Amino acid sequence: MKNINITIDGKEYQVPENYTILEACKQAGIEIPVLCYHPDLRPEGSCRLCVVEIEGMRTFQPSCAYPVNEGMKVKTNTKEVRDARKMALELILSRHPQDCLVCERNNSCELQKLAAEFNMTDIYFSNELPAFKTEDESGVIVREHQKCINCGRCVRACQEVQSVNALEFFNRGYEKLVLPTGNKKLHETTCTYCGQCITVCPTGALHERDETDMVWNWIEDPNIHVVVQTAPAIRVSIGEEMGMEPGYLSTEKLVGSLRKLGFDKVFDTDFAADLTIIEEGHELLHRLKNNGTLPMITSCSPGWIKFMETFYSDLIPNVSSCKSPQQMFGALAKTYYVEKAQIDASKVKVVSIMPCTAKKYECNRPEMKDSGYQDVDVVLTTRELAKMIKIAGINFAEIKGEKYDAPLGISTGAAAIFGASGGVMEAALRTVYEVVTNTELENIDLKMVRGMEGVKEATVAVGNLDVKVAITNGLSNARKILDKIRAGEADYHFIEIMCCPGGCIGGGGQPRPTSPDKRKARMDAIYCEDCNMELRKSHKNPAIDTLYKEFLKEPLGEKSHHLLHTKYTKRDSNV
Amino acid sequence: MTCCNVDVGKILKEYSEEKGNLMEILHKIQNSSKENYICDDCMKKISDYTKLPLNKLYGVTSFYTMFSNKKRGKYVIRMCESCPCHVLGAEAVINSFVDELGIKVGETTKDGKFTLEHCACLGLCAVAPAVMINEDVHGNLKPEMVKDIIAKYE
Amino acid sequence: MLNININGMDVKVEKGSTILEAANKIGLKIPTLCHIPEIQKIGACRMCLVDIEGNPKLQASCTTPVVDGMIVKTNTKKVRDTRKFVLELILSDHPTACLTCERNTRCELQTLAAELGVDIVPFRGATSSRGKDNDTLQLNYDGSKCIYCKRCETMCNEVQTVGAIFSQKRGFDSEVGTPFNLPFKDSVCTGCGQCVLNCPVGALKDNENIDEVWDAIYNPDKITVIQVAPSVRVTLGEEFGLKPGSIVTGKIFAAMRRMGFDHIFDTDFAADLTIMEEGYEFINRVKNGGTLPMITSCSPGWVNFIETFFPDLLPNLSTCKSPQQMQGAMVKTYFAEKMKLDPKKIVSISVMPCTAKKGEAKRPEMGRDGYSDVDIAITTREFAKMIRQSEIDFLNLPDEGPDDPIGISTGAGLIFGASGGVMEAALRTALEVIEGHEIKNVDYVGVRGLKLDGFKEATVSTQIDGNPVDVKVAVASGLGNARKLMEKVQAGEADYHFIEIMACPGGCIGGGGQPIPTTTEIRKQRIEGIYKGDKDMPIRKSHENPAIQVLYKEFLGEPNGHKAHELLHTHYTQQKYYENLKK
Amino acid sequence: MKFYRSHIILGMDTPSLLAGAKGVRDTLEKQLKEKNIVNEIRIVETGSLGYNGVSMIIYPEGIIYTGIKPEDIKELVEEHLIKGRPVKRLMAIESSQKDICAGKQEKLLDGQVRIVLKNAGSIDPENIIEYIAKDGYMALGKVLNENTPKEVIDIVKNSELKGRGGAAFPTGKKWEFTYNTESSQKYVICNADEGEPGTFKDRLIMEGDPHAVIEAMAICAYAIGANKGYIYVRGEYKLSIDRIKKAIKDAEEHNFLGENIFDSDFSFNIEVCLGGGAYVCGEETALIESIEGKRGEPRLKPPYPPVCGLFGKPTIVNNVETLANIPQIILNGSDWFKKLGVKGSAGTKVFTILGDINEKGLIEVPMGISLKEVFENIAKGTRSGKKVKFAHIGGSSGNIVPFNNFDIKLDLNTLASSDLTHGSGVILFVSEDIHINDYLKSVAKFFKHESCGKCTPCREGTFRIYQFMEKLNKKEGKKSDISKMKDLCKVMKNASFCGLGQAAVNPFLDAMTHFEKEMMEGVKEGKK
Repeated sequence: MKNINITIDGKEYQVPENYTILEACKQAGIEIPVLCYHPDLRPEGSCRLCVVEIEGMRTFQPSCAYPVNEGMKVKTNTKEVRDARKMALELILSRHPQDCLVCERNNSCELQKLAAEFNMTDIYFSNELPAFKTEDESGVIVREHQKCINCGRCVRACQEVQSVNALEFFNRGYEKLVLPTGNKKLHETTCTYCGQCITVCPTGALHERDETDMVWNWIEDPNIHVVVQTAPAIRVSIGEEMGMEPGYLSTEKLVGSLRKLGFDKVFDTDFAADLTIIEEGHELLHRLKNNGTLPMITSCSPGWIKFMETFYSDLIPNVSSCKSPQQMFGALAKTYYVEKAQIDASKVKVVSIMPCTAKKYECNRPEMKDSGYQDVDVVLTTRELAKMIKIAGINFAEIKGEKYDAPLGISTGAAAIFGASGGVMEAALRTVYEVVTNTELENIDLKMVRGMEGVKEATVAVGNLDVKVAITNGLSNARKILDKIRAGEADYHFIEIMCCPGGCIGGGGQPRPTSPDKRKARMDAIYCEDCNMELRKSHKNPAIDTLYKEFLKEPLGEKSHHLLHTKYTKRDSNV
Repeated sequence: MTCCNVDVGKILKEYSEEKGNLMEILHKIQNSSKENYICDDCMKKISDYTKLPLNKLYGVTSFYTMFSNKKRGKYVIRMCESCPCHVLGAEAVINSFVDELGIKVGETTKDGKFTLEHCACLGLCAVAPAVMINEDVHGNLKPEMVKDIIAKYE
Repeated sequence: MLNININGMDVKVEKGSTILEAANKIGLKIPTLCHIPEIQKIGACRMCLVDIEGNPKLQASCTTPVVDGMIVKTNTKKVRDTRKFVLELILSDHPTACLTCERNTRCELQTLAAELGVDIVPFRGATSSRGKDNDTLQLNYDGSKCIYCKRCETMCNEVQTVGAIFSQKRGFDSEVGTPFNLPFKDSVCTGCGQCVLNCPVGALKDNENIDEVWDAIYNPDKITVIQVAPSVRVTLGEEFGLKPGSIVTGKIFAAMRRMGFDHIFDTDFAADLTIMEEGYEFINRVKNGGTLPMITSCSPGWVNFIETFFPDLLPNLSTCKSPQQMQGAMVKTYFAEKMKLDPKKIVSISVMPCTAKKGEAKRPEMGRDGYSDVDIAITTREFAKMIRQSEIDFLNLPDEGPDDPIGISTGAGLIFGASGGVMEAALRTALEVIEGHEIKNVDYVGVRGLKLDGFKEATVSTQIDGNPVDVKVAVASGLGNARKLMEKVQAGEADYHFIEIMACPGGCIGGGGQPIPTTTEIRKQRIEGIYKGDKDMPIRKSHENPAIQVLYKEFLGEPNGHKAHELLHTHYTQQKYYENLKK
Repeated sequence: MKFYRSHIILGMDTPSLLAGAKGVRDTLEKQLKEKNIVNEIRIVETGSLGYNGVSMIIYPEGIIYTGIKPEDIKELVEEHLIKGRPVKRLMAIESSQKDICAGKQEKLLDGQVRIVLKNAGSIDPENIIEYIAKDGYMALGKVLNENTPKEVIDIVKNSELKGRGGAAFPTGKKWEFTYNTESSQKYVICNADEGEPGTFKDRLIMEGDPHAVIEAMAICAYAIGANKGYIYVRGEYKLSIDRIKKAIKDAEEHNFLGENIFDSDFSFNIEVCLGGGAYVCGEETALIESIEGKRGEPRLKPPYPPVCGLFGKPTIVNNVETLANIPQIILNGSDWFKKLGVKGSAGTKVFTILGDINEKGLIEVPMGISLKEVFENIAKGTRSGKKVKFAHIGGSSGNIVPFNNFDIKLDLNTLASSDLTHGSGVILFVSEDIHINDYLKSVAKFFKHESCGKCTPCREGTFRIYQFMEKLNKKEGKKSDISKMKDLCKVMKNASFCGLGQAAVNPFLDAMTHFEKEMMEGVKEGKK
């Protein structure tokens, strides 16, 4: 990349020619304020908080979108520029509720932070609030529309990153607002509950439904046995909520905190992830041997499942019938575990800590009751768990590490990597290879399926067969592969699809704000966790062995089918 | 493919799937509707035909003032209130329409005949103040003329 | 040692500890509002309630001492619900306009509301009608934001013994205020700002001058000259997430340059100048039988205090202006002359750890020919705000230096920021001047350190004109300690030669304009930072500062000379408080 | 070809139709039939003649009649057409009678020079043959046979023609950008989304001379290498849409559009695209979004449309009036064009003059005429007889010029040096009886209604300005409101996303300069 010369506030800098002014300023140590800009999204330049003066231009330009060019002279801190930014913020604040202290985003709100940075001490304009009723009918995503500031990040995330098209701007001028399609409620649209809109929302306008109160009550109730499971991606992200560096691996602190909160048993979704590999791996082998529908597509990501049911229901036969690890865990907790621990299943509540908002939807799907009860009772996001830890006054940074309970807490490195895009694929290949060839896989790190790219392809030799695989993350990337399948242009055997950018580490329930750098750090931590594990292949997990011996008998067996597999429903894409 | 008495399928077929036709399709379908609007079912059909996601379609119809997703009267009275009309007494004319029809701007009469709307300049400034009733234009208006104009519409 | 059990964990703590201290020891955070570690334990706000087995009522952990065998639970539903309920009650009488509050994102109440997950305020209705006072030089007060934690009251009365504010009225109408509801400026308030430093919310705040500074920067007809006080360089980093005591001198100058100040200087230079003037004044008094003990005059809160409460001791006070004012005077005379600038066009700005400096700059005697030495004094917190407003990525700034010629300084100037520093710097110079030869050891450890209760004393042996003399010195910080020391002087029980007094506990590093929170622990870390900085300086004695030498040669002539007296010395007047009332 | 003794040019534009032009035409036809002179007299229906009421010109005398009612027709036919005696009482302007009778039409419209409106009002816009008879499509034939695209661009560049939509960007330069961009597909768009309150010049051009626009688009397409054009017309302009569509059909039939035009390699097609009622779509990128079937919100620039426009391809967007100049420039040469007007502002400018004046309508004058001349010589003073207070030039987003500044010359340089713009060419004269606050409220309401809502300053700012004006109108304002409004206006001008927000504040800034005292009347006593 060629460098060009640019003058910022009278000082000269050399920056790559493909930089925006914002990036150039960042390099020069000037943190220009942004609101509608988000590193994951196409710049829009509409909030005008990042405007700068460019010599020779009549009006100010948005630095987030304006490319640098040779000899450009930029001023970021003139009176006019500062006045313009402050006025823009004042105008936004004048249409924003003044109830920070009771807002979900209090102390994590970008608008609040900007108001402090701008030293906003007075809002001249009258406070004009539209009368909106908070919408939480979906049971997953809550829209507090009066807090929306029209930055449009959610719209871009929904349309461009996820291609779900459940949100759009309506009306125009000062009446402009973001609404779900056709002014319906979110659950009446194509929304997949992926929560990407939440992760990019700068204010409290979009957030998940807070279900911590219910969990506190269960914990308090001596008659209820509360079991908690934590998804693979939580341990690499929860630290961010507690003020640690992104990618801080906090598995043991997490377990310690959960015990302090008062959960009766602290288990690990990783256990169920290993189980998923056994079931899904055998399903793939079965399809390969018996001319089943190929390519087979993974089914761990509930946002992806709803997306598929809505837009690609013709591909239902391609999707693995395996439940997601969370649901496998729930079904086993209320059957296998209660049997072993001799507890009344009706008194057990299963709480999941998930990086995901769609999991809240998944656990409430009517078919997820194979244990005779609702398999998973409630799902909390990473952020909700962080809230609980803060309320409990637990000093996360200093808490002593602890280990998961047995047996549903024993897992392998193959399960740990479920949290990153490509992880399910890698875990499955580790097992399938050894089951098929009966020889040990020497190089266990299948690096060709790792990484942040939206679409990855690889061919892996398993015995005589060259297994062709594809991995996508982010639903608009999934579309690319799915359209290829529809057109008959794809000859993959196995496809992993994750709903969120980067996989679960970029999930809709993860700490905010998120960015590609943060997701990268979380992903690195995931593979570090894998490396540190003694066992790194699902079929070597002794607890899984015992499970099959004591309870399930065999992969894809009758009991497995009853408890661990599911079916899908076609949904209307034009609701 | 009829919907609210509009043969949507027929109208859609007049247009190639080529991009750039949406605005005219919307005009055509709305104009064919007796209630001067595009219903939700029509929206879905347009979405299917144009391959434009429904959310974006609603975004479009809510952006342009000429389109409506809510039922309107048989006649939509669009009253200009821009400066050239304003300085020559548009406000009195608008009030006269409001009084005569007994509805507020933005509302439809109970018999479903008239809808009153404000609008920006109609380009009829030479005969200001002016209104448009569906596709007819009326200019050089005075408040006392309103009654007769309304009477012309069945 | 006592054994107690908190949330199922056994803890050993010393006798006399509170439950709060015991819980902190095992990494449990219990929310507090009215608590000031080591200073105020009144159990008034009820945020820190805990469940003690066998006790039907929840107890305030900040006041309840540990009893052997006690079993405590800090995280039951009852505890959580009660705390949340209490917080909701506090919030019900607190304005909701966070976004335009001075303390937005740095407010303890806001943080608590977030951490406790408050989502509704069930009680809305009457709000108390407390007043406002925006009419002061130094502090502003907005009673509507007061949550009646009384931290300011304790600081003003018990720590500083100023007694400007106290609880008034009762019940729902309770408020903390001045007697007769006087404005601060008519009360005995010294402007020390310790109340601001301890306010958890935005009720007490600086009288902000940020906009005046921006206006000066943007006005093409004005020349802006800025100086930064010694202690700011070890505290400013805290506003940007660094550990207390981190030295950010170079980044401060870099930030100033990016913000658009025309000339960037260092108050440390003037601190060296102060030592020259004060040192010679001291030698004169000792040699010529002047009033002793001589008392330092750098701290404007202290000057206000002595003018108010000990007017009879004013002859003991050094006539030297504070470094801020000396710097201002040099900027508008020496520097203006050198650069051929019109002093009336210069806007002299200072970044101070201190709220009282705002008042000092506005004293009528601090200037000449219709202009002031210093036009605007802003606090460390205000300066941090300005950096944030400028969107400067402070932590990644390169290190830069101040401008010539009045930016060069020594370690002696730097240690002015900590209690005992002026004394040590003065000794470094005075003793060498007296003895006429270099003294190798420059570390006078005896006057260093944080002493919250009482004062530090030291004796240094030297020879004056061949006669051995034991120079007795005392150092006090915090006005309560100063009062004790002054009472001793008044009673004739003190035979000190030289006394250093700083208005704020720990000296300027604990000043009223410093980052919030400022606790004992944080003060200690800042002091460490100061002495580390001193140690790393190439020159550590004021009289060796080459710029000072040039200054005397080119401009001032000699220490305590005619020009110096005119520009660098001042006089004091008794302040009669509550005078307006008598009318 | 049939020979007619007389031609009656009858204005049939929208206002004329409103005034009863249809009835006049029907009566006229009846009368002609009755008098049995149908074969001698030809009625030509045309666009606006630039007068109020039903108007007609009878050739060869060139006498203009206005305010005609059906009951006048009998007299007209008998007196003028049969006896050859003009009916004085119906003639357009009495003072100019002599000139009219002498047949010097140009003199009638004082100081006017018609390029853009050359044919408007003198040909039947629905008959392509008449356009051809007036040298129509000659320019297109000329460039296709004689000039390379680069030469065409040079001609336009040398003419110094600047965009007439408001921004006044040199047209030739714009074309060159697109010409220089490599692409297999390029577009020409005619911006006929005329939304500026008070402006209807584009409508009259389209209604009166649609082929001129089509011909110009074809020339532009040839020059830049495009093969597809769009005319984006306001949805409200029913007659324009019909006429343009008819004209396109006729042009296709005559092979002025379609494949291998004039037997050359050049092919070009035009489609009409309808607006939906959004002023912001006059902004070129918003217009492009709208054609693409999206919300009409402006796009980020760069990239600019000449490089990346409609469907991501290089695109030229030109205003109707700009385009209508092109064929004449090609035929008469750039020097001829440059000589009209003054230095830096070549050619003529179409103004719509409106408000409390005697002569409303459309005028085309060379650049450089003064506002005073327009007011006194063309508009002929106020109709109400009251003193004129100010002129609002350039539409709602234009500038307010108080009466004592009427000496200002209406050319791009002078205006620009006074920080003014003639925008879309409206001049609205407002008399003393309108209170400035009342007027500004109406302006504010317009922008509040038309802001697209994309960027903060415009979305929220237009709303707040309206709020301020509403308060001032109710005399409930505060003194500080006006200074806050001034700050707000400056920020909107500096930091808005597109021209709408940047220009919307012009009238308010001007009013605060020239009429601050009057605005202060809206301040409630005692309010700071």
